[in-house]
Amino acid sequence: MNELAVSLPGLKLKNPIMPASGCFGFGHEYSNYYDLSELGAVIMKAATGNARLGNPTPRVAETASGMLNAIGLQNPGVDKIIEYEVPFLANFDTSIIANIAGSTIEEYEMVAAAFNYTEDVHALELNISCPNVKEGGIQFGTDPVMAAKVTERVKRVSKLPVYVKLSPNVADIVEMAKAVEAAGADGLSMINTLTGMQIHLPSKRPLIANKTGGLSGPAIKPIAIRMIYEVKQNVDLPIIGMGGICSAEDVLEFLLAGASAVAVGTANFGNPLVCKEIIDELPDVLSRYGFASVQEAMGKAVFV
Amino acid sequence: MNELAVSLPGLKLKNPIMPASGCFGFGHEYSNYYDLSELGAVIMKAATGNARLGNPTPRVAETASGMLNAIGLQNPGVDKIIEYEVPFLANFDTSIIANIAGSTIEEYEMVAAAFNYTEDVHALELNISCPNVKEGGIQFGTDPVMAAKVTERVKRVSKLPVYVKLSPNVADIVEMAKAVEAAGADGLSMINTLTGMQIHLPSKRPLIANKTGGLSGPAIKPIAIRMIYEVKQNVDLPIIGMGGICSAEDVLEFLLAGASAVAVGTANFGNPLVCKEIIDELPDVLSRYGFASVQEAMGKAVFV
Amino acid sequence: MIKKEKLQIIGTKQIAKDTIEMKLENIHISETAVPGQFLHILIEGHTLGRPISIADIDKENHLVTILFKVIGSGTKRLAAYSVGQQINALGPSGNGFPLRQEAKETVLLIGGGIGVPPMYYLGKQLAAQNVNAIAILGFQTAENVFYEDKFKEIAETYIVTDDGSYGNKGLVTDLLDKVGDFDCYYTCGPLPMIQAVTSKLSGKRGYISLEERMGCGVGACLACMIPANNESGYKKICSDGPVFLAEEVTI
Amino acid sequence: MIKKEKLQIIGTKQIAKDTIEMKLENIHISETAVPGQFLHILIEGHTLGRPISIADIDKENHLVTILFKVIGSGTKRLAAYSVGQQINALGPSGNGFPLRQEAKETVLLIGGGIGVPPMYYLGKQLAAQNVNAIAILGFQTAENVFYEDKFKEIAETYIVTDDGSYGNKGLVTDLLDKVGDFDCYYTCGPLPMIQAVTSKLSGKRGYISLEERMGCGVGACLACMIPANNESGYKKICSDGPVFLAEEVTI
Ligand SMILES: Cc1cc2nc3c(=O)[nH]c(=O)nc-3n(C[C@H](O)[C@H](O)[C@H](O)COP(=O)(O)OP(=O)(O)OC[C@H]3O[C@@H](n4cnc5c(N)ncnc54)[C@H](O)[C@@H]3O)c2cc1C
Ligand SMILES: Cc1cc2nc3c(=O)[nH]c(=O)nc-3n(C[C@H](O)[C@H](O)[C@H](O)COP(=O)(O)OP(=O)(O)OC[C@H]3O[C@@H](n4cnc5c(N)ncnc54)[C@H](O)[C@@H]3O)c2cc1C
Ligand SMILES: Cc1cc2nc3c(=O)[nH]c(=O)nc-3n(C[C@H](O)[C@H](O)[C@H](O)COP(=O)(O)O)c2cc1C
Ligand SMILES: Cc1cc2nc3c(=O)[nH]c(=O)nc-3n(C[C@H](O)[C@H](O)[C@H](O)COP(=O)(O)O)c2cc1C
Ligand code: FES
Ligand code: FES
Repeated sequence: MNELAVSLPGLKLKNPIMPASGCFGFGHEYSNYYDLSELGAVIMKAATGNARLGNPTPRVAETASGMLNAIGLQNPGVDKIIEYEVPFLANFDTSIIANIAGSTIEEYEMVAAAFNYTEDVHALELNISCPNVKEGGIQFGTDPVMAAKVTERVKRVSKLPVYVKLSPNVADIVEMAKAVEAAGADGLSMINTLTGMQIHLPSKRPLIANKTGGLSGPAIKPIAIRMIYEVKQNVDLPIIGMGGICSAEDVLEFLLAGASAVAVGTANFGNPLVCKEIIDELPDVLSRYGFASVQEAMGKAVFV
Repeated sequence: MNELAVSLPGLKLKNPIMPASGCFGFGHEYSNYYDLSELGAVIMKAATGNARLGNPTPRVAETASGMLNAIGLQNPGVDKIIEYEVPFLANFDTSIIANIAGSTIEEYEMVAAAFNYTEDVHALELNISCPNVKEGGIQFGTDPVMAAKVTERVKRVSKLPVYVKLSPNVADIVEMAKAVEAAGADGLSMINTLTGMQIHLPSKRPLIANKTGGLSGPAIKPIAIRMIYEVKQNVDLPIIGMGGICSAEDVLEFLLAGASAVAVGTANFGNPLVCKEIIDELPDVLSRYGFASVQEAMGKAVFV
Repeated sequence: MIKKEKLQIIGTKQIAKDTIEMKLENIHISETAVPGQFLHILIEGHTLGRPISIADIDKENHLVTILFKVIGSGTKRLAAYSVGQQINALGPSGNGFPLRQEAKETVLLIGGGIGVPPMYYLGKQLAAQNVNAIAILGFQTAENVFYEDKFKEIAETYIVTDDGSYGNKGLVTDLLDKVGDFDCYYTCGPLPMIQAVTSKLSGKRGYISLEERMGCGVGACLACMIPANNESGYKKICSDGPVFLAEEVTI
Repeated sequence: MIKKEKLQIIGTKQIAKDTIEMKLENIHISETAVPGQFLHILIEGHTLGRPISIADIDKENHLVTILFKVIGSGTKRLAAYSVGQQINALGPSGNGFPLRQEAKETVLLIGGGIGVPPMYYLGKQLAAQNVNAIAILGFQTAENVFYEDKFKEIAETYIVTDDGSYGNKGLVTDLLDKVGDFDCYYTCGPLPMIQAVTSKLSGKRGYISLEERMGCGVGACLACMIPANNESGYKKICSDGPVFLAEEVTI
């Protein structure tokens, strides 16, 4: 077996590296830089029931070792994604994960169900960091009861394995993970962004037009590692880890903490070749620290 | 009036700059670099009922634009602090804020009450990021009911104004702020550190001996600004802002977001003169952005 | 095609207040870039790239010129690089100005502040096609003015400063009806200027170059949207632009 | 007294595998530093200072020499600085080795790896006091060895490598009872080495220099504690140390 290969529910990956949702579009642009068949998988930009135009601009701001974004789930809607985007990605020898979002449980169900009718999507990533319109804007991702509910309902309609993407904006990440595990999640994906704000001094306004945005990049890596560690000690689900990954060393740190695969987000912006470079360097880094394979490194941090 | 002066409950500050608790000891070391009378105030290292030895080493780790620390409340105990440390700081023309901590409400009460017997301490900063031993380790700082309880009990025994220092490791910071406001807090201090972890690849162990540590520094500034903004829209208490401040521009960003004064922590380590330099530069930065005084800049961000 | 390239710094000099001219050597960019395209410069220690227009190309010597104003931490760092060092950038990025003018037609180039640089390479190319060019260049004050002489070689050039400390006093729009007839205009500069120009010249064929804060710089992250009159309702400034026909986007 | 200082880089060269010797010019540090003290080097883009021992001082020319091994991002960045640039550091930091030896006494200097540098300045000072010095210097392998000739000028010098690729094969402790009598020892190196040395030499007067991850580097943050036999139960490596009497701390 390939030393980089990993198996997760529904996913046989040639390596554990995938671009994170929202940081890679649907792959067109980055396919100019390298062959997407090199990737373990691609996680697509969030899909919602109908097309969404997203937030006003500016939508991004740079922060110390990180960035804020408030794209606002702009996407052409699930039907167009299935019609135009999935077929493009299906040209490559890589797995496809659909990130799904919605403002109501019904919208999540509808989007999830739509992906039942394509053979080319291998798993769903359930983005629960969206405010629930019906419940007055409370986030699915910060309330364990609501998180469990949307997970269960999506599981019921989908034939694909469901990775629930956890929000780090909570006091107790283990409680959230346990709730979605009990609700039938096949895996976890963590972490999404932390809510942040930057004020532009000349205009005295939040730089991001939406006021707040999601903080990502190396700045949040220690929080991601801590949360994956905590969850891994308490929950049995496989974890797709993310948050600030820039290098093969970072990947190993996530594997040691308990991730089974990883996603690379913000780092693509500073280096469009980053995923490919990480894949190329990973074997060396594994062996430098005494591991023969990705499989062997998983969860191998010593916590006692 | 001095353009930098600010008034807060119990505190008449010549400027809004103070070193953050735990990042300045009791001032001895930094008094070699500049006259501590330049500072608006000094927030002392946490005081507990008895002397504590703190955590095993390593206690700090560097992260991207930040650091982790798990000092573990090492301090000589409240009585020694009052006997030896407060008199040293009282030599300077600056206000003194005592940071108080404990594992039980009774310990908090005891420490708070002890500061009633010195004239030289002007306010308490109530550090609620400590696990409550009696309630099985739940943090005072992540449960609004417990936060309110410790605030109320400390308020009852103390004759000093109490600034409650909020933990950012919560889903809803406004709920926490409202809880301690209702319990009688005179002000807020925010934010404390976010819990993080770093794994040391050669040893495969968490670099910090305590496993997790508190993340501070520029990496967390966007989270601090967002939380101060959210709290300021909903709660009337004055806020001492902190989290990643390195420059006079950063100070202005905190003032605009809603802070009335600020504390500088991690930045002291990269530059022991940072507090003094910020104080020197603040008048220029205020006027560059059109403000005649600190007072005028407070809460002036435009959020509509 | 856009690529990740290393560019060698051949020269760097301050040409106006806070304004740096940097000459970079790179084969791919110099051979393929067209006026209006930009470099997405990846600066060490910075999460996001910095978009900077291509101000001139010397194909023969494989030189790319950029002009930038030091306004924040990225441009400050960039200004501190010295000759011999290399910078990383994605480029050539975006779509440039259409150059299909008839010879003998007259075009108007309107540049404001740090929107002036792409107008220079554009003007040079148009001049090479024997197009007749008029340039109106606006700056805040005398100390910000740059490239006047270079523009004079390729176009009938008018300088405007906000405070009248150099050239005409006022805004670039004050001159629009004083420079004579033209068939088409090209403009780049601060948004309020572009808005004023397009509304004053509505009906004329015009190309505008827009700015927005960027994430990826390649069209993947959807940071740099501008509402547009197409089916999806938007265009991406980084990859559909930065140059647009004045009517196709809503500014 | 510890101050925040700028030091000008006068020379930098690789002297062994991943090991850089850097010569810095600074009046305050060169005039006041004693052996065993360190610089807390503040490197751009890094939150925390990097403690690096002072390996030599040339008072006349105001030169401070440091030797460091490139192991992570900070030392990598430091190695990339070039002659003419300045670095910021706090220093001289900590308390050095006591030099109150009688002339004609014999001292043993035991250095391991990147713990060797402070032994050099110490040995030079002791030699100047006519103290008789023996040095045992341990390295991983031949390619890591440095400063052998310089030590030979000031002390009877034994080199040990883990793999025997240079000098004696083994650990510095293997030589402790083979170098003859001495009155006192000084040691700096990896913790396991210091533990082995102090336990083998328990009873002898000895000074050890310790390492720990540091926050402030000045004694304020309590990051760098070592359990000690004093009233408070601990000492700070950055400000009470890094040099301690072997018995006063618990390692
Ligand atoms: C297509 C295009 C072409 C440009 N061409 C030039 C040019 O030729 N010369 C020149 O001086 N400037 C040009 N700009 C503006 C230039 O990108 C910004 O001045 C620069 O990014 C500021 O970076 P900074 O780190 O100094 O500022 P900061 O404010 O510290 O930057 C923080 C973040 O905001 C972004 N940002 C700040 N200002 C702008 C802006 N006006 N437009 C887009 N992003 C911004 C930065 O890229 C960075 O991500 C161009 C912008 C665009 C979009
Ligand atoms: C008093 C003292 C004197 C020293 N003298 C020398 C010397 O003369 N030459 C030399 O090469 N090294 C010396 N060291 C070790 C040196 O400080 C580290 O190798 C260096 O800090 C590594 O930095 P980095 O950024 O390359 O590594 P990274 O691992 O990236 O550093 C991350 C963080 O860990 C800290 N750190 C990592 N290793 C150590 C360590 N061994 N000790 C303390 N902190 C560490 C860094 O300072 C930084 O804060 C000394 C350490 C101490 C405490
Ligand atoms: C510009 C941008 C857009 C994003 N869009 C999405 C999205 O549509 N759905 C989602 O679940 N996460 C989204 N994310 C979060 C990332 O997938 C990832 O969880 C997060 O950025 C942390 O990883 P990183 O630090 O490597 O970027 C987005 C992040 C960025 C920076
Ligand atoms: C080494 C260290 C020790 C700290 N000790 C304390 C403490 O004793 N009590 C407390 O309330 N906060 C403590 N803090 C938190 C800081 O006071 C501050 O809230 C936090 O670091 C954010 O500010 P900064 O980013 O400017 O450091 C400590 C922080 C650091 C880095
Ligand atoms: S910057 Fe990412 S789409 Fe334009
Ligand atoms: S490093 Fe701060 S006390 Fe030693």
